[in-house]
Amino acid sequence: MQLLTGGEAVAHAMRQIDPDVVPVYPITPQTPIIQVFASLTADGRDHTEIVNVESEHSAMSAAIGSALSGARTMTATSSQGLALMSEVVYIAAAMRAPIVVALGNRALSGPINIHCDHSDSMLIRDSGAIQLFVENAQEAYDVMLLAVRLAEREDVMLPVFVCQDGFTITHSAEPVRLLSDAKASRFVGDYRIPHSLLDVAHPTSQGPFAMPDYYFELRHQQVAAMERALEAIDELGHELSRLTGRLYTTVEEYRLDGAEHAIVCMGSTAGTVKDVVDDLRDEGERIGLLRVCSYRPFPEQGVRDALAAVDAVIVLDRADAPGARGPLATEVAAALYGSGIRLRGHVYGLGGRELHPEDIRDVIEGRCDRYVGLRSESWLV
Amino acid sequence: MQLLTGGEAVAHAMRQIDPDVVPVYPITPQTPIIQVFASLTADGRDHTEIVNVESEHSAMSAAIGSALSGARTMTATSSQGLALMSEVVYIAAAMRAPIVVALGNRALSGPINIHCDHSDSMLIRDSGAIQLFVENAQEAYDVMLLAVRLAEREDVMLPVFVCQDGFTITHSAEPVRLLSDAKASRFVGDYRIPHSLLDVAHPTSQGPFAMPDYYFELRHQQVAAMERALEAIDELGHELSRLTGRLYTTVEEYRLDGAEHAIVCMGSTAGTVKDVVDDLRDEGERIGLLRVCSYRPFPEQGVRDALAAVDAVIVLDRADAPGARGPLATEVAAALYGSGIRLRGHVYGLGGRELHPEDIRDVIEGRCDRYVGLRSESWLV
Amino acid sequence: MIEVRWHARAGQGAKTAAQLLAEAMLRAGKYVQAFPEYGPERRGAPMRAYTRIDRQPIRRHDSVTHPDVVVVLDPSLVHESDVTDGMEEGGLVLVNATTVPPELSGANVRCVTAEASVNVAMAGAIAAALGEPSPNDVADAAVALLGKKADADALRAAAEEGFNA
Amino acid sequence: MIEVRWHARAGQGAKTAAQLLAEAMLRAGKYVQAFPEYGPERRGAPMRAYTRIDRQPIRRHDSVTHPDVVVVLDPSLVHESDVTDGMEEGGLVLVNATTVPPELSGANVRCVTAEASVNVAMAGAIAAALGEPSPNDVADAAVALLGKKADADALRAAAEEGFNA
Amino acid sequence: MPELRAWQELPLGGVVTPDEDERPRTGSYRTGLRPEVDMSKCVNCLLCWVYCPDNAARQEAGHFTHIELDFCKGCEICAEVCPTGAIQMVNE
Amino acid sequence: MPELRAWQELPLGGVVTPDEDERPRTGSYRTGLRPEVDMSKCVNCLLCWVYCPDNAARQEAGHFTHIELDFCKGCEICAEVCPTGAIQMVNE
Amino acid sequence: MARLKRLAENEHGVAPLGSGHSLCQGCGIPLVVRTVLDSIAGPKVVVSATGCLEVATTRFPTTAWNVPWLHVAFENSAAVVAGAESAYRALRRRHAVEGEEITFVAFAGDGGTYDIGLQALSGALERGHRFIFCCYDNEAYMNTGVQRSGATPFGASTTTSPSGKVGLGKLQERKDMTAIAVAHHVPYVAQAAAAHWHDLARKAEKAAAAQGPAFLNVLSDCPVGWGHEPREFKRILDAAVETRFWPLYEVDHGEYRLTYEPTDRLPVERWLEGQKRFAHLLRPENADLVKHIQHRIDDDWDALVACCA
Amino acid sequence: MARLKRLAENEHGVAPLGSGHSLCQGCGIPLVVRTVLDSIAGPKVVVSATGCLEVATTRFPTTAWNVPWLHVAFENSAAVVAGAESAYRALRRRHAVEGEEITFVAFAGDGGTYDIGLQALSGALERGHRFIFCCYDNEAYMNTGVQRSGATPFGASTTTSPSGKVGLGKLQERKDMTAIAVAHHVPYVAQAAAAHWHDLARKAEKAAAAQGPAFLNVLSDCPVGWGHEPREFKRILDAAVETRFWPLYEVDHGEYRLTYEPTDRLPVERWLEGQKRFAHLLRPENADLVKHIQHRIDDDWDALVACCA
Ligand SMILES: Cc1ncc(C[n+]2csc(CCOP(=O)(O)OP(=O)(O)O)c2C)c(N)n1
Ligand SMILES: Cc1ncc(C[n+]2csc(CCOP(=O)(O)OP(=O)(O)O)c2C)c(N)n1
Ligand code: SF4
Ligand code: SF4
Ligand code: SF4
Ligand code: SF4
Ligand code: SF4
Ligand code: SF4
Ligand SMILES: [Mg+2]
Ligand SMILES: [Mg+2]
Repeated sequence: MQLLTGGEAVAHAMRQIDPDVVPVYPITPQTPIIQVFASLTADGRDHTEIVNVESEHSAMSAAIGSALSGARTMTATSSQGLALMSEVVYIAAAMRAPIVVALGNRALSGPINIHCDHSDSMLIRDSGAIQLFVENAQEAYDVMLLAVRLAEREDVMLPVFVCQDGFTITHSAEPVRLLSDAKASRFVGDYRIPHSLLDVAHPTSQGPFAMPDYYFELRHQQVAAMERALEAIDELGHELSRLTGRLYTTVEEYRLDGAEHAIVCMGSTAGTVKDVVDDLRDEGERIGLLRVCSYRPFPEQGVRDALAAVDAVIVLDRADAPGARGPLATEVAAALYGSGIRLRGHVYGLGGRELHPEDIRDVIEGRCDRYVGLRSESWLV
Repeated sequence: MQLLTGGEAVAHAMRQIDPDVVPVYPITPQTPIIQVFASLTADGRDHTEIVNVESEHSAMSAAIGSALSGARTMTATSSQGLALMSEVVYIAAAMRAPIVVALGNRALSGPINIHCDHSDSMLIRDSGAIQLFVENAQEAYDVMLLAVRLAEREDVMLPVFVCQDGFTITHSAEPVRLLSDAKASRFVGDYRIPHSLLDVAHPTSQGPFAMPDYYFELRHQQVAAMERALEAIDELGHELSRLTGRLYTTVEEYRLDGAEHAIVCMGSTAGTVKDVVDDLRDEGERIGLLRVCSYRPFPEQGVRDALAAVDAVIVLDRADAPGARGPLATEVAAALYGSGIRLRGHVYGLGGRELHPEDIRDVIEGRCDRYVGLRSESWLV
Repeated sequence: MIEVRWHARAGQGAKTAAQLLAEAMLRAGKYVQAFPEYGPERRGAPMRAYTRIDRQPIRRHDSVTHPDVVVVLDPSLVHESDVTDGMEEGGLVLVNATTVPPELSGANVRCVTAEASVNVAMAGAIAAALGEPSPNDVADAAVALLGKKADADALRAAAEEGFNA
Repeated sequence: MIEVRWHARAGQGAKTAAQLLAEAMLRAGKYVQAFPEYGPERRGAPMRAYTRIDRQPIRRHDSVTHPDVVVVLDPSLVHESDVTDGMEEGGLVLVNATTVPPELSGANVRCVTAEASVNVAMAGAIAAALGEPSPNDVADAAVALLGKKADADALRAAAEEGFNA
Repeated sequence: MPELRAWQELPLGGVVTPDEDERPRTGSYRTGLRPEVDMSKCVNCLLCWVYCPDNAARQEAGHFTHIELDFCKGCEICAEVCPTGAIQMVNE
Repeated sequence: MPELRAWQELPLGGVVTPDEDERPRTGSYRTGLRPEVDMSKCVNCLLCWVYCPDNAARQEAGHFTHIELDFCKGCEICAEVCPTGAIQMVNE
Repeated sequence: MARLKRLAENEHGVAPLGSGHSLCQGCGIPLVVRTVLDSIAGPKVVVSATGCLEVATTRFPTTAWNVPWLHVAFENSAAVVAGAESAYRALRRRHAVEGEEITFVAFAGDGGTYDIGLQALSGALERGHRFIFCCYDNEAYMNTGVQRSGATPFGASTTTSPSGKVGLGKLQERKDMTAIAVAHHVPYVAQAAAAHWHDLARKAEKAAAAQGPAFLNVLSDCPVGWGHEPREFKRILDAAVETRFWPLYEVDHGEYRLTYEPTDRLPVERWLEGQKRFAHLLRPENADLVKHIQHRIDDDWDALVACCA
Repeated sequence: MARLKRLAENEHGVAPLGSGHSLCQGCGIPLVVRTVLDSIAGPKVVVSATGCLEVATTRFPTTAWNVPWLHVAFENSAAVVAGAESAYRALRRRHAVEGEEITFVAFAGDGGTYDIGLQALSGALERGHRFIFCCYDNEAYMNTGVQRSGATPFGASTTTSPSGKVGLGKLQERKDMTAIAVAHHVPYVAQAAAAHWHDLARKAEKAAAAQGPAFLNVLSDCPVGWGHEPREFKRILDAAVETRFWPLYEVDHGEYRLTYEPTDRLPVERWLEGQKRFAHLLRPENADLVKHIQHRIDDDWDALVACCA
């Protein structure tokens, strides 16, 4: 075991994956990832072409050009960077470019803030890109490897974002166990795409104009690919677990057996919630946790099955939609619609606002309104 | 009554509003709006500074600089343009810049397509900007006037997007009744903001850096403003109706009295649905329509109240989220959670795919899966 | 409701013709709707436009699939596409030509020819065929719509021409 | 679980010190977590870092609010902020100084001083105060973490210094 | 107008491969005039070929062969640039 | 550390107005050295004023007045640029 | 005509951009595409920015292209081609691709080059990718209906800079994109015109041979946006060059060279006349505007000649 | 020191950027801000791009600014200031604002100018807004931890162009932003250095007087990113100028002028030494790299002198 931050762990995963091209633009808190990776390259530890582009819009654009040219391509970003590239993220998904992106989740401006929430991930939730959230540095490493396989499966072929909480994971040093370089690269295997742009002997036109007669059908390919990704994630998770002994699946059920209450959340908060769940279980409360690991595709059935037996669900959203409810709570509501389960949604941790075990207890015991940790009430429930 | 396209109608509204500054970048199908407006300016019909910027990111950025400097500011865009400016739309909302945006809804790439769906609006649904959808050219005109008042109310102070379906409204010529210039400008009144950047005698610092100690609270101002906007829209709708005889409110209930079934949709499709509802009513079916006019803020209570008495609801989404359900269906599900009402969501019209009355009948009579008008089944429900 | 579908080539002014007819009908006290079909095609490419006319406000926002009237501004189009597609028996087809193209003679629709130099005249022709609106309304509509670009008298003359074509 | 809070000025290496202690504890067979608090502040600004040490894996991801140990790398900080904030009675405060600052003498906490030139030494000092990990683990950790930047023997010496401070 | 295909039958990501038969016959864009070539006057300068926006003026191995009317839009450019007047625009 | 305010009490859009009392006292950034001025040597060249990154070297009506230690970060630049050696860095 | 034969040869029987696209009758763009691509002997990969060229050549499920072609969006063609070129370098290094050296060419309109595409282009030039960026400059956003761009010349009427009762067309000078590219100190930069294919072909050859980024700024007419009959296009582009409005020159590793010297100084009116977008300028009351344009042309020409000396 | 008195006067008792910011000890940026803003007599409105200057001067609820100040994002400062300036013109025309003419000044780092901010800047220059765009060029993305930018000089080690076992620092030449601005043919463009406040002040005055866009490219040191003690900063910036690495010049309505001529040609080593980011270049095995840098400097200098002649 090594002491590594989430950022460092991901950089090591990238070194082992040894992508052909990494077009990237710096932004806090993603910077440690690209800096550590760059230093490894500077020491001749990999063969990657790092392209230091002039903006994130160009980072994703170059990534598309590269991935469709038959080169394994990765990038990393956060917050404003993701917002600036959002236009092209949709296009990457539609063109089926299997780009893996390390995302250090950070609050979107304004006001400008460098700390964690999930608003940046939410911005691209309709993009057709896969989004896998992780709980800690170890999982950040594991899921990077999984993401490469997932993105490149010919029945999926979509960009995959590995989402780790900015600072809380990217900058926290934790014990991490890495696979051997050999094992890791054997697991990820080689990059292959059906039509390489560089195949001059078999020229293709990529990115055509689609009129109403074909747009709907072309878009629908992604819907089908997302459906398949749902199983693919669990398959790959099990395959990887045989090497790591650690299992990653679309949802994680924690002590839901016989639970009356369940908390639903994503990312590093799940760790804190687990501690609270253990304490409450010790106190005799019948409570559990459902961690949504794959946010896109959203494991609707998985959520429904996991929560089938509980009476009440509390969803913790680390993003907000002014004029509407939290995105995760809304989707869980749609998933549980008609189930008769009581449902409550709370928004917490925007812009890096801390969530301590005491706060989680307050939420569970109904001592706060929709906004947890906000100074003075919002009067909204 | 004049024969005007939605785009022309909006351009006339802009001429009457006579904004100080209009930073804008062309994109189909928004172009007729800015071209007609530019020609009116070229003929000396208004006093506006039109700033022909070099990208939409700059259009919204310049609009923020202008609005915060005490100038009434408007712009217009569509699709990729909105995607490119999305980063700054969030910031405009957070800085409380009351910019009015005429949006010609168009499908997002890829593949590239110039026709209507609502994916562009959905991209910014968490941005804190208000989004008002209209059904036809007349309403596009009316709501532009309303939007100016709404954006600039000191208890709201948010950007307002007036969303009209690309081509279907922007390019369809329909009879439109305009208010007299005098009446229109009296209705919109003068522009006033609390702290003008140009007030050199009372210097302010705008757009500061917010750490976890304040970000949550600053963001929450928008949540509160959105809550107030909900009432403000109905108030202003009624005030305007006294001049126009036409009423615009956050939701429109059409023949829901005694309805067992209700369709929920937004935009120009509502007109086609109304015809179908009338036919079915004539055939004895007890069916009605709920049109969501204000998508942001989402009229959760309004939706709940309007549908309280129906047994089953069918939501028509003109946008899709691969790996999840349609955004509107998801939010209606959250709104009706626990009501016991049966709910079904369908996605239609992506990239300008037509929706004819027959298709709507098929949906109502359960003859299609989740994707209406898609060639061959998606096998998804 | 009367639904009209216009077949033409981009650049021949079908969009204007469709609006012109609508404008004239509006002046005749009808509710109307007029819109073209858009694509990346350029000048010379086949395109369609639509006009709807009704006694009540028009709410539907889909394209016309079952036209009562079809206007073909460029006769060469009948080779490329089935201009009568979706038409009821006995529907009216107005072709901008001197003789009915063979492709149409077979179809069981009412086929009228009218050779019109400009779209204004074509609008006049179809007004004549439909029995409304009046030549005056068409002329006024033409002036209102195109007055900026063309001289009024010429427009009125063209409208006349259409009625007599 | 032992929770440590580090008070320092940006640039004094509190982040490294926090990681160093964690690294050493990891070598001593403990589960650990180490992270700093980030802001736009620059070199010289007050900042904090944290180290968690436990026998089981550490899952919580919030900052330390009730530290068992507080380390003050820059004594001047005691004037600016309540470094003992949130501490239990009898908690351990380690100050990088020769004498206990008056601000702390009052507080009912165990206050130890250790003048350490570098953060490595400070980690040694607190290891000494906690009774674990061994000087060797601290030295190894220092070499592992800083070996690239500084000479190994110097690091080992510094670790020693801390234990004897 | 070829049959519209279902979503399952479409190439991944909408990739298109060149296909001579599928090319839209844009010759229909012509509005009255079409070029006619008097081969006897042709000196093989290839100017019509290089200037033709629609790749309708064809060459093989450096020799002008013909004008592909299926794709000629009748822009008159070839007639304009032909040095020998071998190309004339005539009514369809 | 001033009291943290509730969301209702914050200015619209987070607008900030300059406030002398609220300025963070960044003098605490100093790490050992602080400038000391011998006014008798000062020739009022204002070089320290213009070069000081922290606006700690102050002037009034074109005359150097003093160094505001509450904000001086001890960068030594003033001492470096002072032509007469009027400014010396000394241990705190 | 030797060069034309060479161009024909380089096609190896298939035109890079074939028939069946929906560009307007007489559009100037295909001439630019053919001349540039046919000047390159080896295999080529093409990237296009959104614009007339892109929307009109690949309507799914058809394509007019016979060479590998990629379109992603409007503003990012330089970034996309940089990504493809980087992939090529990485794969070559690993011997994952072999064969004849591929030339990467990006085509974008003036909007996708001077305005919304400038930043990606500038970044790619700074990083030194090996590619040719060819701007077909038709002096406005044509695909969306003739709106003004940074390349629109002073006084031109467009739908967003219309001439009217008070409007006089665009009131700003056109951005000097060629000079901006030169300021990036890349190996090769050239200004050319579509109708002058012989000059353009030479420049394309040099661009392809450059060991680094090359930029071609090619004036390409648009009968629709400029307002003239297609058959007029040669006369008009000749006028652009002969009046010195659009000098043909190149900057090869920093060395300026006029590649064509107009014989006699034609007045700018020769260029303005016969284009609807300039019609209002030729009205007597706007004579001073024309004078202004002529002055600007003369000054720029003298400055350019100075650089070439 | 007459000019310094004038600068002091123009403050009217309040420094535009006051005390209490969290910029590093000895940061070079405030000197640029003070010199530029104090050179303007009338009222001024400031726009900042995201970067060290912005994040470190306005941590809610505090601010170090005493003049109106606006920040929106990283890449758009030129667009934001253009919007504010347009609003000002519109409101003036309607007499909705009166009083002394306001000068609009945007400050951005090299990242916010050369790279991600270039497009908005280029557009604003083309449209001719009346404002000063001042780039404080510290040759890297400092706020995010010293990553390479288009302004990072050849050979400099940054966290994304690190020197290492095989890495030699940045392998591309720095983008010549001043030349790019000149290519926009705006009224006034100048290159200056923070430590040369006298020269900078003169240029800022001229920029403020220009009837249109003005661009100032000011070399501003970063002790942290360059790796030196703050007190060294004057020596280092002097070396930048004396070695001709960073010539001080202006282009006033197209007229080039060297505003300072270094007396003797110091070798580039004088500039490289004492900065950690260049340390690896001074190792014997990298002597040829230093030679390359010297050559480049000499060539650029000669080219510049030619323009000034
Ligand atoms: C981000 C974005 N903004 C706007 C558009 C709309 N748009 C597509 S092409 C185009 C104009 C292109 O102009 P130019 O680059 O000169 O090429 P041309 O049309 O003249 O061939 C515009 C504005 C877009 N596709 N994407
Ligand atoms: C769209 C976007 N991408 C990236 C960032 C992260 N970021 C903020 S400041 C900065 C570097 C600024 O560099 P420069 O402009 O040179 O200013 P300096 O930090 O040197 O003062 C970066 C990369 C951002 N805020 N927004
Ligand atoms: S008329 Fe035009 S399209 Fe037809 S062959 Fe001649 S040049 Fe080509
Ligand atoms: S231009 Fe005329 S002469 Fe030349 S090849 Fe064509 S037809 Fe023959
Ligand atoms: S630099 Fe020295 S001499 Fe000049 S004003 Fe400051 S203290 Fe006085
Ligand atoms: S030491 Fe630095 S901060 Fe302090 S007064 Fe001198 S220059 Fe200013
Ligand atoms: S609009 Fe102009 S540029 Fe576009 S295709 Fe038509 S002629 Fe060519
Ligand atoms: S990092 Fe450099 S530029 Fe940024 S504040 Fe510190 S010294 Fe100044
Ligand atoms: Mg163009
Ligand atoms: Mg910088």
